[in-house]
Amino acid sequence: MSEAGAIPELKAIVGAVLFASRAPVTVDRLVQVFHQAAERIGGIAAGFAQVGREEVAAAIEQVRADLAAAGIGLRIAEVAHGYRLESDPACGPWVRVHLDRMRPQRLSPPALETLAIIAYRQPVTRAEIEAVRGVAVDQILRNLLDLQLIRVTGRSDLPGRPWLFGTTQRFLEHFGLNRIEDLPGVDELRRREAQVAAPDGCGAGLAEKPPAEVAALAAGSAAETREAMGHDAG
Amino acid sequence: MSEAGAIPELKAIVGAVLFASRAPVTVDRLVQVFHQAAERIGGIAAGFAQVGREEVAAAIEQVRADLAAAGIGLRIAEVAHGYRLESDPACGPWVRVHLDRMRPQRLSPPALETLAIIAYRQPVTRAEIEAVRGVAVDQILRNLLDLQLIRVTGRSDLPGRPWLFGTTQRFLEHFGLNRIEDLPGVDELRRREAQVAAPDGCGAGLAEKPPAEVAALAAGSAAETREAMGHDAG
Amino acid sequence: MPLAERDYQVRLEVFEGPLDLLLYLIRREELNIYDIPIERITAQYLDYLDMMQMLDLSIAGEFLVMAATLMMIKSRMLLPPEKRAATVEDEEEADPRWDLVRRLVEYKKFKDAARFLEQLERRQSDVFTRHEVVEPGAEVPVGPPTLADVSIFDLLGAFQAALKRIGAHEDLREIFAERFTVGEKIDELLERLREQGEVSVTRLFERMRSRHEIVVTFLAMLELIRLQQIEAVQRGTFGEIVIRPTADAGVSVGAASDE
Repeated sequence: MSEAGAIPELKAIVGAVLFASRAPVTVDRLVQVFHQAAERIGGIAAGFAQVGREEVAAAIEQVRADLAAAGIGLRIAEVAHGYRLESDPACGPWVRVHLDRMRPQRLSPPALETLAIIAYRQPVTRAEIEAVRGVAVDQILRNLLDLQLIRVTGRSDLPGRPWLFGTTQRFLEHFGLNRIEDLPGVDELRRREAQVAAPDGCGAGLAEKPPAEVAALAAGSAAETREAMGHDAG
Repeated sequence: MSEAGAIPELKAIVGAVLFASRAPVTVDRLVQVFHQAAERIGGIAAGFAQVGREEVAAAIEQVRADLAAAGIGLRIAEVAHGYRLESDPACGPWVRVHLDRMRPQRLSPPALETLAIIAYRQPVTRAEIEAVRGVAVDQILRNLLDLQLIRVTGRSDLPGRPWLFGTTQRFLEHFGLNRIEDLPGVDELRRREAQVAAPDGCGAGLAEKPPAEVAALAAGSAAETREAMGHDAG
Repeated sequence: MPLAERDYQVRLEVFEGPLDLLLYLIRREELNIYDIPIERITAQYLDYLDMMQMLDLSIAGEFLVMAATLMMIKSRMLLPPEKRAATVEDEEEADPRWDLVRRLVEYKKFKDAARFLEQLERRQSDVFTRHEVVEPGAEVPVGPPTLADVSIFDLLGAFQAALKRIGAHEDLREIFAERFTVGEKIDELLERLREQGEVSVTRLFERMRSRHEIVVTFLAMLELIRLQQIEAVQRGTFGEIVIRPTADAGVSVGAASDE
């Protein structure tokens, strides 16, 4: 590979930045990096002063294609409005053995439900969440805040000015979602007034009409992943 | 790339493990991972029960060659008797520009004061903080929550059950403190903050007697940046 | 019927609420959510409430509020429809169950949404990013103590079945002959799981000869779940529940988490 000092290709820079980055990186951010580097560093970096969104997007696609072709256990995923270099899930079991983390970290069902309510209804107050769940969610909210899956987004105008909660960037990363709109049935679940008009209207929930995504997940990778992890063997 | 559930190639597993690993990985460790996975997980992992040193070494060489051919800014390096996936040093300048943004921002004086009140009085309600500062702290609290320097630790028994705030692990890291008991006065916090914001600026107030923690922090973050960027940093 | 002697206080916080219990009962009895037989569901709901109180689980006040609501609906159902309609302005609101149905249906949608999140999470648990191991918060326990894939109500269902069986032929002499403590049962359970890997909950209770032993064993089981030493999993909806050691139970803390 190129020596230090040689002029790297656009594609190589994009790959290196994605690799070194803690969080998913957007196309805009990459464009900004090229411009800032040209400005601050000059020299070879000045050669990329004119790089635009299309070139960067094309470079990401190249890296994605190259990784797929190489089959070295890495891939580019679109997560949380950006791009992320991550390991192939098929290799997950071995990575887990290496990291000595046999049990995948997972949230409890009540935590997931609370998170679902926040994800669909955000910004939402604690009282609204409790109205839906029918039980106090103090402890769960605290845990979700600790895990940085939710955050306080502001305060409501309601009496007592209660805090409003919303999901975080890390929420998207944790679930491998690109945008909150990628959640199935967002429109339907978003607000209470919009639904539950009549008994027959209520029936059309997620259970009866699963979006293609849900069906695919349920049928395919989830079951296989579970098997691959030896979930039932342990 | 392969779906979860499909049997990945040896090469892919090696690549994924190198990618997810923080420290360099030895051939022996990789062999051990294959054997342990075969034993503990069984199923598809059992297919690699007989993998030996030669095969693993060959797989690493393949990953190395594939990465070199792809030119996507990544490479395999031999470090500390092991192998490490790292970014191409030629791409270092851009990686550095990108990571620059990740460096902690300096806090405003009102934010520092609010933080000091929380640090000393924790757990503390918003009303208590406002009583001390004599001014609304809504926006500041929100920012501090966003920066993960404070968190909601619970709820008070007072009327309206207001949230209680406390400092986080990141608070300690940010100020180079070992424990909350090591807290200095507000002025000292301010000096530490200056030190954090300008690591190579020979910390203004700390010049007299730099605490060991701050020195360690400065050294640590430099090392981390170097690691992320490959060899030519620093 | 509180437990006479408490050698060991089991504090399992129940994060599920009354709506979860109702949905569980509706699902188990294969009832139409829009036409709930209120008398039957109320009786079953109160049974579960009794069990939870007997086990001294820290149940929320909302459970009692819901019990009162159910009984109120039940009494209003006894009125002829014309009379009911007269008390409410809206014709649609004439069915006293309607408000409850609306809440249940809405909540069920979020439960389904949560299942989708769970699928995503499961898929993501095999995906690693480079900074995975150094992310702050990696040490944070994952949410509240979890019952893994089984709800507290599934476990209570198995417990209830065991109590019913013993109720028929409990040998009174046995009760006075044997005293068990939760601590002993915890050791016994762990020992058995070490030998057998996993144990069916039904089978576990089958060998027991007294109410006392079943209650104490159940408490031991809950405690081990809370401590994340064991987990309960269910084979299919309302399938057999088995308990097994968690994958990392007993693994020494502080072992190298990465090379």
